Amino acid sequence: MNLRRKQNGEVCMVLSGAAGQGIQTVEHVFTRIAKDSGFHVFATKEYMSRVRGGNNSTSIRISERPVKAYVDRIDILVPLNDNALERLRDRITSETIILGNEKYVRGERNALVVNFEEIAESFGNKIYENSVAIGVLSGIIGAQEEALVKHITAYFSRKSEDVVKANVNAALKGLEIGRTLGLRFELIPSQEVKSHYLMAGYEAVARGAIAGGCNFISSYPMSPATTVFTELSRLSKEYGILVDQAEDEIAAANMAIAAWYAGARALVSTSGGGFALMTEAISLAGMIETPIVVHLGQRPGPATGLPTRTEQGDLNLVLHAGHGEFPRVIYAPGNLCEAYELTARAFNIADKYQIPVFVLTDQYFLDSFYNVETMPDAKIERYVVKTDENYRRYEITESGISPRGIPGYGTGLVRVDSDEHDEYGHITESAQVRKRMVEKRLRKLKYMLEDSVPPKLFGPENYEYLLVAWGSTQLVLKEAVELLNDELKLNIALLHFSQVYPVHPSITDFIEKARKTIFFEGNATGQFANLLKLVFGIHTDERILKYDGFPFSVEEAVERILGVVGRLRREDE
Amino acid sequence: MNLRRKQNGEVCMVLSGAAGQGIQTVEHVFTRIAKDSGFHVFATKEYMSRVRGGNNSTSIRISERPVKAYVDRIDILVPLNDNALERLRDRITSETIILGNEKYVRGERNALVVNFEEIAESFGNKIYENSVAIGVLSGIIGAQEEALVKHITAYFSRKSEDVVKANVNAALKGLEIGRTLGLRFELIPSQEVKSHYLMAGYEAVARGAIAGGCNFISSYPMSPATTVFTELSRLSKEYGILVDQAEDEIAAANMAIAAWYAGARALVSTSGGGFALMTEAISLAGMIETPIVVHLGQRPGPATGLPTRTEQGDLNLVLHAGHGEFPRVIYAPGNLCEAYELTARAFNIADKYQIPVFVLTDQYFLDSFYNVETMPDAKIERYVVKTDENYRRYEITESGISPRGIPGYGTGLVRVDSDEHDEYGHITESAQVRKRMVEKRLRKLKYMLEDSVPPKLFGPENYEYLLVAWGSTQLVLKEAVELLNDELKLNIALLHFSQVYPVHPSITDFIEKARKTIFFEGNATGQFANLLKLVFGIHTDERILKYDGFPFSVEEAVERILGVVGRLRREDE
Amino acid sequence: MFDPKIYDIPGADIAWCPGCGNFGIINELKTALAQLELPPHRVVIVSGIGQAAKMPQYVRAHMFNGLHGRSLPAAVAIKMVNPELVVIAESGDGCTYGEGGNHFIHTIRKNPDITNVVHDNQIYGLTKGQASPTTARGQVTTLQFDGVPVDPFNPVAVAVALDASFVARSFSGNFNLTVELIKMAIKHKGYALVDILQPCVTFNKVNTYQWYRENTYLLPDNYDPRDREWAFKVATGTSKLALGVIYMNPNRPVYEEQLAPYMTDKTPVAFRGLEV
Amino acid sequence: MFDPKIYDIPGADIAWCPGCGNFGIINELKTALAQLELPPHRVVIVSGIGQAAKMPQYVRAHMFNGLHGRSLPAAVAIKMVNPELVVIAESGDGCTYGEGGNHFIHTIRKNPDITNVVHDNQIYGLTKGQASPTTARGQVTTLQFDGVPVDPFNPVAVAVALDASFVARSFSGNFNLTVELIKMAIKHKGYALVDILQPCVTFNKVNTYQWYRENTYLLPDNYDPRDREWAFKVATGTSKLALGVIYMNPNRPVYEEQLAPYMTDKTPVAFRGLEV
Ligand SMILES: Cc1ncc(C[n+]2csc(CCOP(=O)(O)OP(=O)(O)O)c2C)c(N)n1
Ligand SMILES: Cc1ncc(C[n+]2csc(CCOP(=O)(O)OP(=O)(O)O)c2C)c(N)n1
Ligand code: SF4
Ligand code: SF4
Ligand SMILES: [Mg+2]
Ligand SMILES: [Mg+2]
Repeated sequence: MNLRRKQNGEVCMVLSGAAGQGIQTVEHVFTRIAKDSGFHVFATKEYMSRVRGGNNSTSIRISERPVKAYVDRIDILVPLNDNALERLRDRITSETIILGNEKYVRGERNALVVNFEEIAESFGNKIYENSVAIGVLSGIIGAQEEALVKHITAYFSRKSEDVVKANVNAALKGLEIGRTLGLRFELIPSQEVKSHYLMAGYEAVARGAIAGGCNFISSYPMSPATTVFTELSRLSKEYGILVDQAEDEIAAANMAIAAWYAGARALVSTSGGGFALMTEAISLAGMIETPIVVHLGQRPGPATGLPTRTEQGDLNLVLHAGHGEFPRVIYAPGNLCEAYELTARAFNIADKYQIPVFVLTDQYFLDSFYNVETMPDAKIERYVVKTDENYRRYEITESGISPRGIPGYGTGLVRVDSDEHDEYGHITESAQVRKRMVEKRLRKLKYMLEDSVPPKLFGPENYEYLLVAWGSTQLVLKEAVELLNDELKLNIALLHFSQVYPVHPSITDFIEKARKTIFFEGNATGQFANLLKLVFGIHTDERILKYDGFPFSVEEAVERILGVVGRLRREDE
Repeated sequence: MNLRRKQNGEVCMVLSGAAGQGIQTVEHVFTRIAKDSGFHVFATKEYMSRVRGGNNSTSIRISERPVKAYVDRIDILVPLNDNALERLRDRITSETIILGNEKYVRGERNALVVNFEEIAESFGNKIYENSVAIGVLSGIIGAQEEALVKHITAYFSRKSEDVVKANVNAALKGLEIGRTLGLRFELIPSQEVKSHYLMAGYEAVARGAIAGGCNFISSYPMSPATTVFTELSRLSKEYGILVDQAEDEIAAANMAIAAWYAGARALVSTSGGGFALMTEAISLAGMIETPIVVHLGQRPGPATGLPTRTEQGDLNLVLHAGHGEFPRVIYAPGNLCEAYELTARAFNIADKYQIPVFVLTDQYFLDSFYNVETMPDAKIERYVVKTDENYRRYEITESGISPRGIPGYGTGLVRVDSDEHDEYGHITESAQVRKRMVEKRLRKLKYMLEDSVPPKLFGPENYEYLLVAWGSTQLVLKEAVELLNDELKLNIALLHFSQVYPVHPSITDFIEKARKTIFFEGNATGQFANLLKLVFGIHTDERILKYDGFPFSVEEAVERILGVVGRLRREDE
Repeated sequence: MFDPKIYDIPGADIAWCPGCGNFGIINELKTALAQLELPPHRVVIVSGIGQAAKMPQYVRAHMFNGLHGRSLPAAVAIKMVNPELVVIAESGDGCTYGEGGNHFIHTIRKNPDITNVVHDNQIYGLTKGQASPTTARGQVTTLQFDGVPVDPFNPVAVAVALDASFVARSFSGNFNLTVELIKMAIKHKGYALVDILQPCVTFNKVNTYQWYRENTYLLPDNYDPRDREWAFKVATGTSKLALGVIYMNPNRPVYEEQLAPYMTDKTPVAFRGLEV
Repeated sequence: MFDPKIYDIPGADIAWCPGCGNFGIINELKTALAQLELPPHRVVIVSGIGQAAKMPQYVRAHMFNGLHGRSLPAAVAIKMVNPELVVIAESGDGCTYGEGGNHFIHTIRKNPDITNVVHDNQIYGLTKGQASPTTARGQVTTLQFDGVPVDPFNPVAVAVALDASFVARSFSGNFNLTVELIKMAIKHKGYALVDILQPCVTFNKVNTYQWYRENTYLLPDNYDPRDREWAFKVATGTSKLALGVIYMNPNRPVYEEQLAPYMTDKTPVAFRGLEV
């Protein structure tokens, strides 16, 4: 199975160049043209922690079938500067076409010169180059002229009419060239894709938050989580969202908790290092039983680590953040619908149980996008009660949940206290009260477990091998499993967890049915496997881990699964 | 076995009153008199989070044999105000003598009136009351006049000569009264105890730090960890220690790390909430491979919790503090010698492996004291190298340890970076370098494991039941086990861990030998048992947990062990 | 005027030392609230951790007793979510200027309509007597055995430097002045700092009632708190500490009023979507 | 004078945008070091995280590139442990005044003998253009779509309010002035702030080179930086930004010199017990 070979009905294009060179423009406009032309689109980018220079790239898959995962394969590579090819060498095969300005493609096997720059100049300015490139790529896949004109126009709408016109003309010229290159990558469009949206991970999280009633965000910028913050800020007027760029993460987290206390539904968006600073506040939420929703976009640590890259290394941190003992819930969506649904759910569950709820994503997830038909339904569930004069904020109940009032809604006083407290919220030094309060808080776990999201099985019901994964690896592994089953006649299924704590107990049944289970994670120690081992006592010896800062590609997943399965079979013999 | 009954050769005295009423004076002076009179002494206090008022108490055991653990039993209770008895009701038995001013003991069974106040007034001032009380207690146990005079004099040495004299005379009067009360608690002194020190947990940690070469402490006050900070500040001139009361815990932790970078051996002392704020810095230490030693004095959480009480609830926090993945070591001393030895060792191990090392204690441990003969030897092991021009701070080595230089020592440049870096400490974006560096950092774990402190077995080698415990519960359980084996002919041993991570692998052998193992912890979820279950896959179903803010007493330990053993035996039948 | 007793918590066990300046402040606060006729359910007292921070435990009103150092972010958020509430952030000098120093300077910039009452006893009370940011250089404490080796933080000067919209200083022993200043601060639209000098009779043996009486003065009648340079001079004067309204700038926009949800609709975000 | 090239890192891949004001500052810093003839192994550059904070990556000297916001505590500790080192804390406006604001105000109080160079581009560069504490009210950014709703932080005024021992402001485009001020700051005994206005050509389209040229002025010859009230006036002046030494108080004790280990023995704690 040579996965690096051109696949029918699909083309993988990669743009590579320095930060600030227009990769993002091409990515943005071209993917929209492709989608509006009726093609499925997936795109993901990797970039250095710098604003200009260095080397970044975007990988775009255009296909007749839904595509939602990153592949190493490059059918067409467009270098945008001198050293654009360097870091991509091991993704270039004998079939990869290197297309672009002569000076950048010169000397490459399969070089295909299209002088974007020259063509652009013929329309009056070198800077129309990007539009030419967009046109050429559109031509190659057989995109529609109408879509091209629409999106070029939209993108430059804030510029003068002349500039818009020049760009459109340059792009049309590119389109013509692309169509006549004879590369045979034209795809058959599908009508329904045209009405789809292109949605990125960060948008799904932000929109999910709004669907869950989010009306407050306090955060401090930190890659890769800033995009969620920005998106909610952008939508703040439309949806009535209070936005605060806090002086630091500590302020952000304390604000979010106090905002819930006062009656808002608040979110913070951060990454590992920023979250580390919030852990005392998480403990506060645990003690005062006030909800908070945290979106944590993971990147490789420790410390500053690789600020713009990806990892699944902060599960343990989130599991144990905050001193003392109190319950929490952690979601880790595997696709855009889940991100939307679970972020909305995070608000409802936080409100219901009065606990911290986490949405754990990562750079790969947030910065990738594909076309979706629609988002699932989500509704806002509010659990705030109207108080009366006898209101006790920490009334001891069987479920551990005390009805939560907010100041000014009803006649009661809402008194919360970070010290151990009695039912009225007043400081206590009593061992008995302490014990009852600890037990009350922990009692919620039982009900939280009943509310936990079961894992999803992808692949055959009667699998021989089972992959267990969580979070952003879902779609890559789903595609890998399909390939392995279809092409190599393996019998593998994927069990994916979008709620990683508390873990749905059905896992044991799934694992019992497997001949062997392989645990898949984007970190160096197998944090989720450890959690499963601890809670369910299951064997988690077979682990496929990755911690170099980059996401799994479909090809790498396939290779590594084959490696393990091959060894297991030999061992079985 | 009635443990609440008077035991031969031993007396348990409790002082109870409001904060600021002189309990601490009596405790301080009386225990010194007792020790200098040749008696073994153990004392521990519990106090409310307030400066004046409320109700606090100190429990003092004076004995002919070494005593090092807290017991509920009260032989003599001295109330110092009106409501001093309230919170102690369930520790008072039919044998407990209630001794003191008439107004406080009136109406109690076994009330014994000694009007401290009146006697004090006869020496000129009511405030000599405490000295009278000290005298009376000293008389009851048969303490020596010489020791009494010495310690009263020393305590008031900064006052005028008249005041000293009046206090001494008041105390002598008390002594005389105490001797003639006829309570029959006189103990037989032992010569060797006189040369012992009285040492509290916090002093053992502070002295251990100095023994380990600590010459820098930056901290922010937080109960119960402040005493270690204060002690090092007090000794700063004598031992050349740089002391900084930082503006917050974040500054404290970053300072300590930078101090190690510059060549110091630095400590921070904090509690759970303060430590939560330091977790980002812990991750920094992990990334730049710069040592840091953290003393964490645990108290009950979450949030502010019970600021002056005790718990073992922060193991998970310390285990997983900081985003990303990197190695660490956690000690949890069970007695004063271990506290001294392991705190010293913390500095050596931190230096050797260039990692964060934690000393985990708790309020009970820090605020308890007993007499010790001497502290074990400890030596400073420094691993700093002299650099040359070709120095590479992050040289990749087989052990994962790169020789650590400091600025100005040698001709090399010491360049550390919180981003992922190459061997020179320079920012990298390379997947290969990233992978190698992650592996280098984690490689140290193997050697750290070889350096880990094995657990200690207390009790019979051929035990039927095994208790597993860590940290401050050691001495209570040791005494409980002795009682159960001696008096009830059980066959129980205690396996105590003073290093809780990485855990010494010998545990599995110990557990295999036991008919049943019971895990003992001062928290609500069994954090150490979970760790053992995760790492060694052992069964940890039998757990004795306590989370009401108070330490285990010997009696409570005995009762709860009996409860579990009884049930296990019935189940076995 | 209401009866200040309506703010009492029946049976509250007050943890302060006899003679502590905090007793003055709690009476002053309750009197100010009573004179402003603010019903308890309109008032939220937000505090950090410390002796001062126990205040809301003893005042019948809404209470958010959060983390050490974090009273201000919590107060700002509560005001954003429900601008109809009277929000008072109340805590100690250590809590507000030490652990919480970053929030102090940035809250001044934001200028939310909250009142910040700081019990400035120039010491860490609850943790037993270490130096606070406002402890004098050289003062011997339970931690600084050879005296504090740093210069004190000057909250009033910093507030003036940051153009805080209302800056006052009082002394807990001056009942009428303190009541008046707290009332002015609550009525003021925008962030209002009231730094109240408060004797800690247990741990600060330097800054006693007498010391404060001898080392403070009332600002003269002709003093103009809108004159920023004059205010700076007063704030940094080295002889005695000025009491009264030291600075005010009523022209600064109020933070929460500028935020998107309140552009067209004044309903507190707290109540949107609830049946009211 | 040394050759500034001795501070070059051969082959360093500089991550700043072409035209960025940081290029000016790195040259100014190297020139200042060269003129002071400080050999690389005597200098430690401590930074946080941000574009400015990448500085030590490109300067041959000791480097402590720590966490965002934490350059100052690290610098103070290094100076305490080894007072023989020249310690420069260098970072951005967001890092120093935002995330690190609490350290900023308290480091001024401590007054360690370190130099604090702040690249003040009035924006968060590395995270792509959000408001920093010094961004102007109303400025539209990549996060503040309707303009920044808070007033800017005034680091110079705060430093003056806290009696900082040396406070200067420069503009990265003014080579000679910046070199001179960095040199003075390094030579100054005590904490020395040099706030350097630095154009961010990518994200701050308001505060451009030209804007800074038009909106700054050099302090006049008769200006006396020891006059604190004058300094406050200059620091809070609303017309243009003053460049030069705005304030100094050379009388403040230096932090590390007062600490116990240095009372009788000046050997750096770093070297005690090592074979030197
Ligand atoms: C994060 C954190 N650090 C430290 C503490 C311990 N602590 C509680 S109160 C306090 C100081 C209180 O001083 P101040 O704010 O001046 O209040 P006061 O007691 O003097 O009224 C400290 C350090 C804490 N609770 N949380
Ligand atoms: C704790 C933490 N929060 C947030 C970040 C993300 N971050 C990195 S640099 C930066 C802002 C940088 O702005 P500034 O300090 O002004 O430096 P500049 O890039 O403008 O030079 C932020 C928010 C981080 N690295 N760590
Ligand atoms: S310690 Fe000081 S501040 Fe605290 S209650 Fe006592 S006197 Fe007041
Ligand atoms: S983003 Fe701004 S500050 Fe950063 S390098 Fe570019 S121009 Fe300079
Ligand atoms: Mg105080
Ligand atoms: Mg900046």
